[in-house]
Amino acid sequence: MGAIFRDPVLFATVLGANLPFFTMAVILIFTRHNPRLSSQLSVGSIAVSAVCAISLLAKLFFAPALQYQTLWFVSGKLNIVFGYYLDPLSLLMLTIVGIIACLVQIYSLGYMAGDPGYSRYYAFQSLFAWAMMNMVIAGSMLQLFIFWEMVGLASYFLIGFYYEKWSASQAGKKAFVMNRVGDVGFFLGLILLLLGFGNLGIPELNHAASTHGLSQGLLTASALLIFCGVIGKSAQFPLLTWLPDAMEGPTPVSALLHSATMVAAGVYMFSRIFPFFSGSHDAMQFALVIGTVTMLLSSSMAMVTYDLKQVWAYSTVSQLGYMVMALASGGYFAGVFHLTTHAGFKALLFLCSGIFIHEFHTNDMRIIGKQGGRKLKIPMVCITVGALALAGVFPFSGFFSKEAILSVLAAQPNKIWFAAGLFGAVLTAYYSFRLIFHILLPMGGIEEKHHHDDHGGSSHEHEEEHHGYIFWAMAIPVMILAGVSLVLGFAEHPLEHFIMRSVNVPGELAAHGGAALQTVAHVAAEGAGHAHESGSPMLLILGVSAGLLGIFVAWLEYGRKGASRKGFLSHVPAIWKLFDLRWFMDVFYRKGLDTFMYAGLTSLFTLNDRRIIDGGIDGICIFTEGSGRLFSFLQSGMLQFNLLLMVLCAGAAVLYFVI
Amino acid sequence: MTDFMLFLPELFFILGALLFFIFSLRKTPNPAGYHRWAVVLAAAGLLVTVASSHQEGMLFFNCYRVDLFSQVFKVLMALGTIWVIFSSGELKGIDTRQHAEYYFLIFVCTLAMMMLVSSVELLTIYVSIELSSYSLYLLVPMRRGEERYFECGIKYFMIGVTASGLMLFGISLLFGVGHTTYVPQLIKVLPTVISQPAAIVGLVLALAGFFFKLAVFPFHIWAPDVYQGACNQVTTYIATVSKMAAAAMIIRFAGISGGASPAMIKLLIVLSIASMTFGNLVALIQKDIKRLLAYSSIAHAGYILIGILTLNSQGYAAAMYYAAAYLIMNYSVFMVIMKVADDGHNLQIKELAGLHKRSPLLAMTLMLGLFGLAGIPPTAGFTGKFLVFAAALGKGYLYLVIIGMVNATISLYYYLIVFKAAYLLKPVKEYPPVRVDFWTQFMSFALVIMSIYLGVFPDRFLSLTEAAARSLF
Amino acid sequence: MTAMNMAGFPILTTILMTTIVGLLVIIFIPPEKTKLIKQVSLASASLGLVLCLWLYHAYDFQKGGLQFVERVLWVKSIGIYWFNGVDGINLPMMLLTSVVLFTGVWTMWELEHRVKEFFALMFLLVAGVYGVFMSMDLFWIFVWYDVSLFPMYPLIAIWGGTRKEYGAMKLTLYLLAGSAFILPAILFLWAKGGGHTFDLFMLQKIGFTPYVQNVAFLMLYLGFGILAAVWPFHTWSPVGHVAAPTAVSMIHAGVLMKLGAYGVLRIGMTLCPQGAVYWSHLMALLGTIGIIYGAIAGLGQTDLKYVIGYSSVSHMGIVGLGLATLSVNGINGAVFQMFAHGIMTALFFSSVGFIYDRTHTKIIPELGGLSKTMPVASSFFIFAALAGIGVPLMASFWAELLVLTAAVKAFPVAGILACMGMILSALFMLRVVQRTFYGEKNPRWEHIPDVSKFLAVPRVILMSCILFFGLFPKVMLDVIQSTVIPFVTRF
Amino acid sequence: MNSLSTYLIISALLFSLGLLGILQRRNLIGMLISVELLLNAANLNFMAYNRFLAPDPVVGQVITLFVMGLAAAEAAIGLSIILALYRKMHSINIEAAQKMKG
Amino acid sequence: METSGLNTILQFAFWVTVALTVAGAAIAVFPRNILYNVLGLALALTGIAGFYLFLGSLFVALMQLLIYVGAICIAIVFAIMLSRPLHISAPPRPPVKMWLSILASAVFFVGVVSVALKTKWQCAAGHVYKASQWSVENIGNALLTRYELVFEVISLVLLVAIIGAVITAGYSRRISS
Repeated sequence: MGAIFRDPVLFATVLGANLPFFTMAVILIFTRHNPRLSSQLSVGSIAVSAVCAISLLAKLFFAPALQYQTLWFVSGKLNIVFGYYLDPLSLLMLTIVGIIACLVQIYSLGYMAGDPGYSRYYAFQSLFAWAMMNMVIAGSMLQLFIFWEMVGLASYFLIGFYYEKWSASQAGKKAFVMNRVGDVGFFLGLILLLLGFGNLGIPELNHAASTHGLSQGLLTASALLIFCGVIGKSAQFPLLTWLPDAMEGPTPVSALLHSATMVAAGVYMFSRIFPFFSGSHDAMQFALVIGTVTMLLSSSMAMVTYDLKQVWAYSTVSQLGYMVMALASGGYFAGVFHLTTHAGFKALLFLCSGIFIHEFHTNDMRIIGKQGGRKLKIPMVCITVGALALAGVFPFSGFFSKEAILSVLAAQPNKIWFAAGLFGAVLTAYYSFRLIFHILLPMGGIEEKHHHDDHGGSSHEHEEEHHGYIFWAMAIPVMILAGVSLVLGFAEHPLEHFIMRSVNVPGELAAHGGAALQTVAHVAAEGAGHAHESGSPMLLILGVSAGLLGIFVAWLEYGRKGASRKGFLSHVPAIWKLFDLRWFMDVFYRKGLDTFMYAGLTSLFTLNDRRIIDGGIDGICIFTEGSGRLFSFLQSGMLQFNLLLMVLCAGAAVLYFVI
Repeated sequence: MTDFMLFLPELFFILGALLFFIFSLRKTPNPAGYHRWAVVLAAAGLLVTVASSHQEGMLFFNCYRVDLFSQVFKVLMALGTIWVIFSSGELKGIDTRQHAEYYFLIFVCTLAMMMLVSSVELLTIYVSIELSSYSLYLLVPMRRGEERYFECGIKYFMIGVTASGLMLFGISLLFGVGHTTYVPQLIKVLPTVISQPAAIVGLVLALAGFFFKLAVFPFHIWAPDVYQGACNQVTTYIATVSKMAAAAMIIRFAGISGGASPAMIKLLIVLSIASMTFGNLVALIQKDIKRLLAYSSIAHAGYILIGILTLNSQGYAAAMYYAAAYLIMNYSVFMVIMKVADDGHNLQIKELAGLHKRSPLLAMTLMLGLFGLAGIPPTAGFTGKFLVFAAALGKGYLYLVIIGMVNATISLYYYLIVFKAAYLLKPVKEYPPVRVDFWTQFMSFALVIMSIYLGVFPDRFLSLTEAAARSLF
Repeated sequence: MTAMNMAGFPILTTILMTTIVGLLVIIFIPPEKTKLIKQVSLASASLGLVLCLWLYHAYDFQKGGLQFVERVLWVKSIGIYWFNGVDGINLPMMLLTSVVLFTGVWTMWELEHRVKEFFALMFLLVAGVYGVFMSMDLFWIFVWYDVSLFPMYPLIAIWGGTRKEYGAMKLTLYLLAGSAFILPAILFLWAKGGGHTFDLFMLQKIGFTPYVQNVAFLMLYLGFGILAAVWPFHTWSPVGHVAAPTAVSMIHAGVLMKLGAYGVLRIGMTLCPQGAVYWSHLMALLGTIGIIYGAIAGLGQTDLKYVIGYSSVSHMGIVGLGLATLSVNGINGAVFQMFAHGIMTALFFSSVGFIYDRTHTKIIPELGGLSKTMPVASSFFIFAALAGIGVPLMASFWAELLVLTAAVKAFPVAGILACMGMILSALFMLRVVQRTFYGEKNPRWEHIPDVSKFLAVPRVILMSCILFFGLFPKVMLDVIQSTVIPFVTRF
Repeated sequence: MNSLSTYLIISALLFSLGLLGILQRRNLIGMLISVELLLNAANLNFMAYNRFLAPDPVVGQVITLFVMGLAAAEAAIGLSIILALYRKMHSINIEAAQKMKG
Repeated sequence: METSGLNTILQFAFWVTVALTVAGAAIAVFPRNILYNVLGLALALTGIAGFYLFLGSLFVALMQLLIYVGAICIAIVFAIMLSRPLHISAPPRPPVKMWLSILASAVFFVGVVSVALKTKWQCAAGHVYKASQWSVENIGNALLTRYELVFEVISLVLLVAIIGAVITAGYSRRISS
């Protein structure tokens, strides 16, 4: 215990990571009935966490990776170690998480004001922040898994926050269960590693994989299994459908979950043990395929929906696919960088959408547009900034990270991945600007009917005042994020330096981490190097033009005067339907679950229990009692019959002994 | 003088019998007075029996052996007798004019059984068993008022005399093959001639009489009707005291073969399994509680046989333990029945409804008794079963023990039904409250404590029965 | 290890006596004084809890082995000993028992119907449970085992719910049918061990032949397996739990079911290690089937208690699988899972019991939206559900981790299938939570009060237990392990 | 005539006839008569063993005598029970006594 | 002594006794008229008394006649007269019961006969057939020594039987007197 207070770094880590947990406990137990206090507590604690994270980043920016660990328990030959691993990646991620969570909580002060579950909301937010931060700095895969699950749990509560709504609770359940499916794979992978390798420490794993301390078979198998976790958490194909449904949660929750935290956790985990993954070529190849498929599929879905949040949800999935593609093709930094920038602009997009939704009480982009969405200047500007970043337009942050990814992809021997990446970029730009144009240039102009008109005088003013507080609580985080999106891209090189720096760092972890990071550096440098050498300008042009092409198509269809405001896909209803219904994946799952599980196994097993097992037992009982009735026939009351029985038995006994 | 002392318990019971014979000659009956006398006499008889329980010696030209084995059973029988007599305060089932004869016959029967357990000569054994049987033949049809149950008297008689005919025939074969009527000599002779059919058949047929007493399948057929048809007190007597004598005699007789005949053991195993299974299965469908207990007694005869058929002292000790436990728990149940049905009618199970409210103490006694019969620890019934099964497994009869345990599970069902009636069911009509006097309360507590004490602290009594079993040889 | 240690204070007997004395005192209190009866019950339960906590604290896991031994010759001729002691396997079980008893008594504070008999029977039951856990003599283990089973009948049949008499009879007969195999097996081992001792450790020194071990182990496994709800002997669990009253369900599912697994471990695996090896595939198979089957069958249930009953089947399957691995981790996990599941399921039943007391229904479609009217009660249930899913940092997660790790190693296919159970359990727990607590507020339950502070205490205690051992599994695993490591060397 | 087995066979025959009577006579007194045959068969056995095998010829005779006495007592009891049954049921047939069953 | 002639006569008498006894037993069992049965029983008992004579015990034979034929048969006749069973019409015998009883008896008969034939009967070491040992005196001796207890008990048996018979038959002494 004493060590925590002696070591400021450790103290900051422990405090920052765990303060939200205590906040949650305090809120749930004590301040449940005082929403104001609850929210203040929560925001305060997450702010402290964010500060801790930033200061850690600052303090350790040039320091070697740090590892704290303690033996949590021993069972047999199994040593379960808990600890923190502070290296550039985790510090970066910790900072991102801290900041985004903090911003979202501030935003929620406005967005959630007046909600009956205000305290509960903040309790879960704190829980989520706690789980996420601990996951990020986890020192071992098992610890990572534990908090990974906790993240899932917190997201379950947050997604299903409006539990009176059936669809919300359904979405929460779906998210949790689908995550679980992936997690089981993850879990099995961990067990496999535990049995085959005996240690789940992250540096050790990375080291062992790169120095061939692990057999190839075990490596591939466990890597594939662990990748299942990524599939689940980061909503990769085929487990991607929970994410759009998860939009049932409050918008800030979506922002939090789908920008930097929960869904990014999968990608984070991928990059966390990237050297380990890169030890297995097959696993990487598999991940690449999955990432590509996911990206294309979800982009296609985003093209047809009119729901604001759905668009961003699909977009998140597709961007995650991008990141997985990047990582899977060796672009360690590209993936992490895109994760970083994406965290910024996706949070921005969601939060802006949240303002629209809060204002217009609808998710439909067409209605928002008609009702004058563009009149809300700040969010309108910001959302455009976000969309530009998403589309990869210079100088927004998305441009840089997307370029990095494309260059990595281009370095792949098979150019199909690069083509897919480009195509994805086109689609991304298309659907994001489809949305922007819908709001900015609605069909038939704005209907001049303000929804506040029917409110009375004084209450109106009061509302305005209140509105102001609420509005600014939401607007300030948005503006901050917009600013970040603008400038973050230019931090590429320092960041790259930071992330890839550790190669030459001597230190206590050099033995473990050094080699691992060398590999990272090697692989990444190889990828990037190829890209830069092979045709940097060419790539640049291609990337930018892809984005612009998408925007142009969107403008043609939605933006220009007299545009039909119908997507080109509406000409092919079958495909529209296909996209709209998420490639029938949900239908497939639902049907499968209904027919195979509920109608099939469950009723079969229930029937088996009732009829065969219970029936058998009851049958035994009935048989026993029946044989009682049968035997009572021997006691028929007829004296001579009884005597006959007696004499026959005696006679038989006599005969038995004689013969 | 010492001879006289050895015979003291029997003499005491003869005295009691004579006293009631004199009472029976009086013109005006005095049931309450008879009861008081009977209780005092039986209590004194118990004391005398206990006092002479450690005596040993031979009487009547070696026809009569007083040893620990016989004395333990005599104490048990005296105990059972005082209990039955204690419960005879309201002897509504028997005409008041016949109370003196009732006590007379009870005393004679106990006397006969005491003589039975001490007899070591075939004719003495036969005469004793006939004397006790005749007393019971007469006690059973004494019941007043229930015409429909009268037939049980003739059934009991007919089956009894047939069984005794078989027994006599068996004894004659034993006499023929062993040339002697002394049991100790037979024990020496028989193992040498056990390969002769006459020896083993004689033994089996001779056992028939005792099987009849103990209600072992297939000589059980009287039990349900007699239990149901006799008046409650007589049923209690048959169910408790007479079983002790039968168990004792089977132990004594089964040992004669000296374990030299595997076929005989097989036969005993078959009979034991048949008794347990038949008794338990048919008991499942009973409504009349006494009839149910009759079937349960058939099953318990099977359990006792398990101990006996090991043919070693451990098994005999276990069987004795079981018999004693059976006495206690069976009497617990019957005492409750007699109290609840104090007008002497036949209790149906459903009439026990709400007993836990009408008399919590009796309900608890009933519960403990039923648990004991079902073999639920920590009652004596459980420990008895455990010991019996242990003895059987000591001989390697695993399947027999499994069958026994399955049977115990089956039996649990009907005991639970009785228990359910007492504790769960709401009475369909208003039953009169149960009057519980001080002595009944005392007896309830005593029974509960005895049952649990024997179950939890079996060591002392077990070593006693072991010593008794060793004294057999 | 089995040295005479009568000089010390007989703490174990004292723990046992807290229940028996409580029982006797209750018997002599007039039935009208319900308040006094409850107070006496709570006092004696808390005394037991305190003593068990002390015991847990005082147990020296560095030294390991059997401690606090009390050993007196009880019956000379066949070698029965009053032989009690605790080691790492039964110590957590003792603690579990005391916690569940304490919370169970507290939970039943509002009982008004035949209070005296209820608490008397409950203490009888718990006396049996304590006895089984602390005894190291086969005779006493069996005696206490039966003592603990029997009171279930009146407890369910008098105070139960749905189809109580049927459920009570079925459960009692079913469970006691199990003892029809246990007793012969015990006696069989006794007889094969020379017939002069029931002392577990003296018998352990006798090397039984493989045949004896195989036969005896199978019988013990079948007999105890019924109580542990091993598939296909699990159907009493849902039916019985549906019928039972709250505290009884708590104790039954929380503690009594563990007796089954404990018996297999304590008697079967101790005395018949080779038998355990011989039948380990069967155990693994049935355990895995139990995990999957319980979860899937639980999906279709409409009665809250049915659901929990099936979840118990699933969770006890994990215990069975853990035992089947015959490895340190597997058995560690199994024992830990027994503890964790005990606490968790007690919390489950206490929440369901509360809901049932207030709404008089436990049919899921009739409920719904309860979170609105009774948030605290709902959160208890949801917490338990999460523990049941195996969310990390709750006690059962560690247990599952250990068991599955061992299982994947020992029986890869079974282990992987068992992992699938994690998905299914999440699916069915959340389904229940959703349908019961989420959704529109149901006007029918509008005026139902939430859990009072007083009644929340036992639930909070259970919750904190789950969390504490989830956060600090070392506290328990060190203890368990101290015994398990030497234990597995014989396989 | 002087062989043991002749007597034994005769006694077996008497015994079996007695059993047959017990088993199929419906008249209760008829059954009682058959019971007497059983006892006599056993007596005959005793006497035969006495004559041919036993060391002390008194034993068998005494047994036979006592069995006679017992038989008399038994007959008295049996007949009285039968008479009582007759007074209640107005029949001495076995059918009068088969209501209790199950 | 013409032993052979006497032997022949004795032989003949023996077989006549056998025939009488078996016939008597059959009459005691088969006819449906209860009076015939009693007479048959008396005949059989007399035959058995004859066997006792053949076996050398005059005393027992006399006792047989006295107690059995004299007392028991007369008691049975009285009972028959008291219960007037003659007026009761007998329903036909069910054949199944008949055959089953015959089967049971036959099984028993076969069993017992084979016991008698299969057993190697051995004489006791001290067995010598001496008429002097069969004297009434010896019997009296035995009764008062070895069978003293039984002798006492049998009186109790008879007492029980008398009291029992009286109360069971329903004639309470207190009413009749």
